Amino acid sequence: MKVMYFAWLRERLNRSEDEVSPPPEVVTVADMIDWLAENDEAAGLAMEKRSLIRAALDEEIVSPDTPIAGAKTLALFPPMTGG
Amino acid sequence: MKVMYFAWLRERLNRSEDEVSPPPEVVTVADMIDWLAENDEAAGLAMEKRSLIRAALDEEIVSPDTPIAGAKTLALFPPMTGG
Amino acid sequence: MRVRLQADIFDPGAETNAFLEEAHGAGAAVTFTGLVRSLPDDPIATLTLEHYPALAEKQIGKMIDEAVTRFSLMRVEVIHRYGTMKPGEPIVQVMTLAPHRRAAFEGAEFLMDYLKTSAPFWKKEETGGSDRWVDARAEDDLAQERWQK
Amino acid sequence: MRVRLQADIFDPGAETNAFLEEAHGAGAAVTFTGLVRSLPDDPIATLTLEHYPALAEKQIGKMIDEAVTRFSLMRVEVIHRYGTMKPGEPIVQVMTLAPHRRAAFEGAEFLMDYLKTSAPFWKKEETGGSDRWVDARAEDDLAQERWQK
Repeated sequence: MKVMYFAWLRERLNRSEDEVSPPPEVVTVADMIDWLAENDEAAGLAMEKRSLIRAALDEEIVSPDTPIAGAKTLALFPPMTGG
Repeated sequence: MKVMYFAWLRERLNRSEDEVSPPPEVVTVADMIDWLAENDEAAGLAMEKRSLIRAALDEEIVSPDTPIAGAKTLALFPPMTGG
Repeated sequence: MRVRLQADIFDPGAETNAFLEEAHGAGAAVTFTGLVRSLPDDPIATLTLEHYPALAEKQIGKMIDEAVTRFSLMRVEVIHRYGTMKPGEPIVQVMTLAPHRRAAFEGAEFLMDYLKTSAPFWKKEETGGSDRWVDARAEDDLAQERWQK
Repeated sequence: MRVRLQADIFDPGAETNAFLEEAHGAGAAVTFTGLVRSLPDDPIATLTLEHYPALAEKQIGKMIDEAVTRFSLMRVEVIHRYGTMKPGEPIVQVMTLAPHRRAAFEGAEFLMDYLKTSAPFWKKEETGGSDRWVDARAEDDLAQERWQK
């Protein structure tokens, strides 16, 4: 599965994406964020405030409890500031 | 005193202004409209529905109870449809 | 020049660009353009606007002062035509400039609501053979009243 | 084309004129232009917008569909830039066309409120030596929430 990062999340991780293979107990978007944070110190620090992390699954904005099964791309990013 | 007419009021009277000298008992804008209506059949018909007549005294929109003393110009017109 | 009354047609986009040239660091600009409407179920041939020039200029000037104070606008411009125009042509344009979008939107809406009910213009629609003076709409009175404090 | 995402600067007035070319007999057009702000007490050198292209196009498309249905708009266009831009330059432009003014204004405000909170763009201000990512504003969340039925 591809994980994309944007804005300050991308800057703090110093990369714009990862290719990951989470274990089967990682079921939801929230699980995935926890798993990424546990396995990478930079990710752990950057995503410490979970309330500041938004997610899109296969180009669809989703809530943290959304299951990731079958999705090809997860994007993680701060609150949007468009317009 | 000059009285100006606009829009369908001007069309129904077939003139855009009058020069008038109302008697002293004509005190307010409403009195003036009554006096004009009494002294001219076309004006009487055109201004029959008083609620459709708006007024401006010396380029200031006013209510019917405004005194006309000292004013040079009274404009009478239907509800405005600008914009 | 904050108020311009003219018979000639104007170029909506060129007016917006000229207005934006002095943007003073603002973040938001709104342009409202009113066009001569002609919908399939209510087609018109031409629209003629009669106006009372001196009063129109004065009334619109007052509305602009009120809008600038009330919404802290950085700049406002109003262009209003009179005379005869064809469907699709611009009749009126209101432009507002503000630090943030809410003020720019509200300022433009406020001005349009006031122009509809309190600027001395009268519209006459010519449809084929017959002419008719456009009635004031109760809806426009209500729209104006909502701004009254 | 209802959504245009581009790095290049655009000409606000020319876009409005192109939009108005197919006015379909409409009576009201609103153009909102968002500019790179730089106020005296908070000057910036440049603004950079990062975005997620595929999601941005999809999200804005959805917002437009919703606005068209909700306000019975005749036409909508959204232009949104990304990349680095200077103070005074346009960032975003929303254009709406409707039979009457209320719908054109509300449609444009609705779209701007949604773009602020739900379009995947992230703003970074460069002020002299230092950079800072612009925080999402609670005010923008509230502005968006007022449209929720």
